[in-house]
Amino acid sequence: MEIIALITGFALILIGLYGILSKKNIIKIIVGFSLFDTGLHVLIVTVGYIKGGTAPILDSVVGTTNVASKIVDPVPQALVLTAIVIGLGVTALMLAYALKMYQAKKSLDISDFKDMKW
Amino acid sequence: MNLISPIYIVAVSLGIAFFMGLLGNKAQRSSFLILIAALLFNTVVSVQWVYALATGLTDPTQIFTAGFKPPFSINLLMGLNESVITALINIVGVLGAFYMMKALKKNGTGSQVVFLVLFMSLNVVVLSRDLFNIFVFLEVGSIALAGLIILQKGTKAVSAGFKYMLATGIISGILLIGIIFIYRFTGSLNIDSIITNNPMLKQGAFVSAFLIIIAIVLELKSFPANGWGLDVYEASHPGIGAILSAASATATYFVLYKIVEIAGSQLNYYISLIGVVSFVGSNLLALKQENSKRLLGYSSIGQIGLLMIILGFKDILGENTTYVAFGILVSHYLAKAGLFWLSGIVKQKNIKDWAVTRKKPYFLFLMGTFIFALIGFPPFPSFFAKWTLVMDLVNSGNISWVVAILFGSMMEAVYMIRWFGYAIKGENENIESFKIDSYKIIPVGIVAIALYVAGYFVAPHSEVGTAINFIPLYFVAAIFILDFLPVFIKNTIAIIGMALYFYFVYPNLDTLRLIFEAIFMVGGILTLIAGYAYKGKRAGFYPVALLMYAGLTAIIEAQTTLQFFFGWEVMTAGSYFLIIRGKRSMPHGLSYMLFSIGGAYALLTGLGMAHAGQESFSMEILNGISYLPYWAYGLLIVGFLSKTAALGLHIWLPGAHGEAESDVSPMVSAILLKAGVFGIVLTLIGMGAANTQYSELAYALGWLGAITALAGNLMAVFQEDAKRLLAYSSIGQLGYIVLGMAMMTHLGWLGGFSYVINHFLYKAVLFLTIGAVVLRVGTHNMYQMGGLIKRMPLAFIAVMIGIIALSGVPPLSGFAGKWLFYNAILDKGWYFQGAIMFFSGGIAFMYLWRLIHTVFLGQLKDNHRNVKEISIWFLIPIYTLLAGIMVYSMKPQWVLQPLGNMIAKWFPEGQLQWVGETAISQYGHWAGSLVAITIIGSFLIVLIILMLSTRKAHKVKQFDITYSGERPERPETTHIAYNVFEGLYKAMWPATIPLVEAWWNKVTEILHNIADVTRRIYSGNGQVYVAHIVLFIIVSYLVIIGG
Amino acid sequence: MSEKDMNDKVNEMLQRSEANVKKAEKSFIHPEDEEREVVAPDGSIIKVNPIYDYFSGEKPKEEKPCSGIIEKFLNWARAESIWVLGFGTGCGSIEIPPLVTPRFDMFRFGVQMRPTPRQSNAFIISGYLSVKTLKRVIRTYEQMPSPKYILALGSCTINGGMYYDSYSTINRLDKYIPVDVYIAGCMPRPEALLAGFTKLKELIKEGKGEKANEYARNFDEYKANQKKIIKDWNMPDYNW
Amino acid sequence: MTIYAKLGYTLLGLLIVLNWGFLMGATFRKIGARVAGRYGIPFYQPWLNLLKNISTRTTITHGVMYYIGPVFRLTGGIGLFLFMPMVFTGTVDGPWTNFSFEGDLILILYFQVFGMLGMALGAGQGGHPYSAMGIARGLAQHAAVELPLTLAFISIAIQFDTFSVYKIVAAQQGGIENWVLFTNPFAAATIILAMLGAMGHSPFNLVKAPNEILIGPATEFEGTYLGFMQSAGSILHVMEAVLFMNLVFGGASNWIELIVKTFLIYFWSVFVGMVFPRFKIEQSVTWFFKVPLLLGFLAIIIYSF
Repeated sequence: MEIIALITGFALILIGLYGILSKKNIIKIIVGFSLFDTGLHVLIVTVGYIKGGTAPILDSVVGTTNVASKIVDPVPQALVLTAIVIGLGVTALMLAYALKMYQAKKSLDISDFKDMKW
Repeated sequence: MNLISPIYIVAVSLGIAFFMGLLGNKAQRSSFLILIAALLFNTVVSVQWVYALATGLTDPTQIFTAGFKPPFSINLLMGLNESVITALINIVGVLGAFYMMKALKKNGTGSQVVFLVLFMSLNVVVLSRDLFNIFVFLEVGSIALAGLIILQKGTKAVSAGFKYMLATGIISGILLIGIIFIYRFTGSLNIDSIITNNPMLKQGAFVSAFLIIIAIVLELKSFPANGWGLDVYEASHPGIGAILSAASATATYFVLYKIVEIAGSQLNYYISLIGVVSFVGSNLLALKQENSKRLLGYSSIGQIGLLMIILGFKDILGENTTYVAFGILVSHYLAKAGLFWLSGIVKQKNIKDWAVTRKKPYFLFLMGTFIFALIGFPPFPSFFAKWTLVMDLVNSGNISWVVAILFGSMMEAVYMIRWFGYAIKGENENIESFKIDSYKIIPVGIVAIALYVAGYFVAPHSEVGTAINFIPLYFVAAIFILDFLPVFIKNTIAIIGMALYFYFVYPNLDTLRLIFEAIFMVGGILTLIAGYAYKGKRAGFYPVALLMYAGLTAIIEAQTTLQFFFGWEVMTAGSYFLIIRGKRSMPHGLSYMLFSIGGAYALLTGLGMAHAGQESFSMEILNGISYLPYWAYGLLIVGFLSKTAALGLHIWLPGAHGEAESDVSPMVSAILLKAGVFGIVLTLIGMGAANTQYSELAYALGWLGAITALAGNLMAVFQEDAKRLLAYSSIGQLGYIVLGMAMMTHLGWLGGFSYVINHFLYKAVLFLTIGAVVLRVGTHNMYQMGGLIKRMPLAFIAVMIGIIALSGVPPLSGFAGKWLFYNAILDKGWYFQGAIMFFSGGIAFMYLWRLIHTVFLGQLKDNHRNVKEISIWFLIPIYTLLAGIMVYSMKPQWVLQPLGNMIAKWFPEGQLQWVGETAISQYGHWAGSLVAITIIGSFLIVLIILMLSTRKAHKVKQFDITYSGERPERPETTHIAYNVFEGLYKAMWPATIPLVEAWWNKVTEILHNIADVTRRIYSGNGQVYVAHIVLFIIVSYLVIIGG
Repeated sequence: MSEKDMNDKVNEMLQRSEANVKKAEKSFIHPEDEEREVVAPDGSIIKVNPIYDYFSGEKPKEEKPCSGIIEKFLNWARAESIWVLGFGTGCGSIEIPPLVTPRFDMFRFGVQMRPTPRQSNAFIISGYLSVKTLKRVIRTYEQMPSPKYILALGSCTINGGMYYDSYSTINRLDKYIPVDVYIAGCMPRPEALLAGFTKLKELIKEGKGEKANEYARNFDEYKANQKKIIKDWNMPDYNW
Repeated sequence: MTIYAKLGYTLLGLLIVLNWGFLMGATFRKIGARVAGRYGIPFYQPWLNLLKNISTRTTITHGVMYYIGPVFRLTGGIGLFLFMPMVFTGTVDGPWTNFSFEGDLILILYFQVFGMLGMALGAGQGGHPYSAMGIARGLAQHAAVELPLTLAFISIAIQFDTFSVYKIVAAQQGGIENWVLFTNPFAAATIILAMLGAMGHSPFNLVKAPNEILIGPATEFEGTYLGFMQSAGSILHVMEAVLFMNLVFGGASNWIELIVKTFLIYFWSVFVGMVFPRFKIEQSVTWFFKVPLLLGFLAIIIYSF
């Protein structure tokens, strides 16, 4: 399971990167970025996973002794929440930009936005 | 002392941000005040911490959040570094908000909230010790910044913002991967615990550390994966540019400083490598840049590169790291903020259009301050930082790094000074002047003043900087403040000041230094007297002239190499401003500055080599350099030769001296060039004088001097511009001096020093006189003058005596130098050099005759019929100098005997013997006074005979000449003045091809072409920029695992 | 531009050119010699009169010879050192070059050619003299240092010769400048020229070579004659 | 020797040199005439010319520099004479060493220019275009001549380890085989070629081309000025010859020897001039940069090792 998740995470990252680098359409690029982000999140969760561990909630099942080996690491889970929030923010802002860009040039082709170079 | 905890920066900022969000657009006016208040609060918090930590009132403090200790919670650290950095960021926040008042108000409360959040996040990034926390706030910051970018209207800003989002998104993704894996491998997110628990990261952990660091490096917009950053600089509001460059980059740099430790020192070298690539690369590419904000972007990236180099070398720099890094950082922070803000005021995209700045002269002062701070001139902190950096790098043997850094600095100087030149001298007639909003100018003024204050406080912090004598600089500052006064008062103050200073200084100097100090100070006073001839305010002249003299005297008084270099750079800056005051001197000022800076860098490296292996910085270390002595002495000599305009490094001189103002030309020719000679003398003494082991170096120097003399004189012959002619002549004369000094014998030095004094005397006379004539007739071109002897007989007499002295015809003083030279040459065995010198002497007659004939003799032009004698204020110094020439001519022993005694200290062998008034060398003897008396006596006898036989000579007018039965029609067609030496030109034209100029032009062209081709990687396409980022990471990784 | 404007312009140009023609007829002044204005470096205007401003123009004075034996001695030196200005004014100048050939060799008589009037003391007016050349002759003659001598060659200088009725040549040279020796013939051969030199030397040695003083004495008369015939007088009254 | 005796000898020497210069000038003209198959001037013609010139009654002046230009020129000639040891009598303090103080070669070299520069200034104030052209040519040619000449002088100075003309002459005493002509043939050859330029006869007389630029610098000078310049020219011709005689041809131990040697030296340039037509200035400059310069280099190279 762990390895599949890891591979999935990396695959998503690479697919996302591929999308960002190869697609001309800005919306597709943003989708690529979302994939990239999602891959990251998968990765984070995978890293914190401990085989056979339960959710990191201290209840009667887990008990109070030897907790660390029974539950999955809670920190990455906390982190991933933050990361998702940030990713959401970034994506939203990007989409806002995409809207502005479309309004400016009536085009969503990223190669139309080369006013500044060199 | 009760300090406000830095956590309140976060808390208050967030609170106010929410509050403002709640307010919405209802209370526009008060919301801006609240923003300023919040930013001021942040500033107060960080500044009080700076004060408390710097004075030792408190220790660095950790602030724990959520009640746990790390690694279970996020902690903030407030140490001295953090407090200073946050203070810097918050100050720029306040000033920046103030500067952007209009934009922020217009865009409503939302933009103000985002602004506040940005600065809050930057503060946290600096303070936080938790990797993930840093990531979060970096993201918050970049989202905020992306929000602010869009404040500027237009497609450019939008597309730049999108590229920025895309790039930072990818970079933070990389950062996140690194963070999560480092957590996986070390089980912690706290920087301190990672460092203490895992001193050496290996394998997976190392890769994740690499990813983290490379992500931060990319955040710093490392070359070449930085197209997105450049776009933001170009497109966004100048205020945002300033924040990006000053605050954001500073914070991110500090993050790099914090986290680089997690990889131990494994990555230091590569960070330096990336830094140097960034520094050199972006400064090189900036050469072709014409958009001012983008140019500033390039420069910012370069400066951050330099800071990365420093970071990478922190093991070598040791305890100096903080000093050097802060020196560069503070200069960059203030100057770049100032320049970005200025660009928002001037509102010109193209750097050529910045000429409009000149319409409000105080803006030139501001711009000059920022630019000179950026390229590391004194008294700004970057100067001291660069000095220490180079000293330590050379000391540790990293010469190639020094070369790369100095090359990068050189490129930066090229475009910065060129830009400044456009501002001072470019065409501005068709450009509308700009409005000044007080809310915009105040922040700029504050950072400019802060630069000076910073420099003043940084100087004593280096161990040798304490000894720098600031008194002349205070005087310069005082004169600058008094600039509104009329010329007469300022001139008097300047002269009195210099005279007093000389009076107090001269008892402390040895003979060698006294000679040069006298040339600098007495010459300075005399040339300043000529300044009385000017009317009005002559704005800006006195501060820069005195700045040059302050530098010159600092060179003489220098006890340490730092003082020497400080003086050298002050002098360079002052003389640059003096030179560029001329009407058409923009390109010449630039080339002067570039050769000067190049020379100064050679000097810096040489001084660094001298310091290598030595504790002291005293000037004594020049004696017997042990570390790479050939290179060290060679570099020193090259550095000084750039100032004496030796062949190859001379192309700046003719234009710079020729186009300068009338009383500036003698300052920069007769006086300034001697600074280079002084340096060469010091170097040669350092090389061991009579017992030198470096005779090959001296031999090469001698040949260079001889060829310079020939080339300078030959070029002078074919000039049409009187002042250029004199300028080329100066090149030739300095060639003589260099040759004399290079001989390293008693007679050679005596001849050299004799020339030093002589050249000062007659070149000052000639430049002053010709300059004064130019003021009267309004042209430099000799063929447009003529026959002026009738209108200005006193000027004619001065020029005549000047040229007779210069040509070395007995009985005037020039012959002393010639006579000594030939004896020295025979003594030394440098026969061919001697023959070349004599030939150049013969050529000198040509241009000297040309000078006096085409200006003063021949036909008076119609429009000069009523010109007056040159100003009395020019005549006073001229005739004072002439008196000097006459005394020297009549009594050469008065000058040569003390000189000989002085030189005997280093060259005891082969002295001149003096029997009464006769000098006896091994090869001949010369009785200066007797020869003079004999010649003057027979001249008078012949004159009396002539007067007796032609008592009734009829005075005729200019066209009463035999003209083959015709009459001349116009003076212009009768005056032989243009292309006079056509025959000689036909014979010698191959020697006059300006090969050196062609070579430098080619070098410039190649560099610009490289820049032009390379910068095409910035294609403008956001995807390409992402690809750059990915490739950058891959290549860096390959380099690191491979190396 | 409308037709009317065009016509106005043409008329104006015609008028201007007519005025110019009239002006030229009246004074014979070359446009180059008209008064002009130049701007001084300080912006003020300077009026330039090309005919008088550039020249001293002072009248010559009689120069008294030294007394007695000294003057005789000097006259001997002058007679034995005749430097002839190399200025061929007319057809007879073709007779001068043979004088430097081995056949005639004037050098043995102390006669030699000099390229500049400043350094010559003898002037050969070689044959017919057009009015145009007369102006140059006068100028050159006046520029020679005194004492100076004139040899007039051929009949044209005596009475106009075959050009007696020409509109463009003068008839009698000594109406315009004083002549020391006339050498008759059309053209006189080089031998005659040598004879003329010998005669001149005799005159000088006798103290009769004082024509320069005569010129100064009767300066106004000579000048009036000169000005009567030279219409485009564009030089001062005396050329130093 | 008292100062008065010295002064007397010097004045006498100057008189001899002046007259010898005039006579040489006349002989030059005479030879030119004989080459052309003419009888030529009487040998006393130069004195007559001088007399005539200084007895002109009117004189003009273009200004102060014009006035003192010839003074410079004549002082240059006289000064050169004063600083040159003329006749070698075995002692520095001899009767014919003038005020030469052993005759420093560098002083002589640089003082040559004194008259030239003064004359150039005087002629310049004359305002005549041809004067300026003549001077420009003269200065260019002077520079070109001086380069090989200096190489040769330095070679001789190296040879005898002194710049003192007196010592150089002294070292050449004792027979013709001691002359620099034989002991330092390259230097001698350089001087013999370069002195053609220094003497200023054809082919190197473009400076005062009579019919092209009306004898160049002197165009505007008349009367007494011209007389002064003629005198100066005569003295300078002799002094140039004396300089070369002292340096290359063993000096002179009495006036007869001096006159014979200077005559021969002078007439070397005269005879060359009779045969060769005039060079343009660029031709003459390049001429000196060819063979004479090469010989000059050789003259130094042999002493450089």
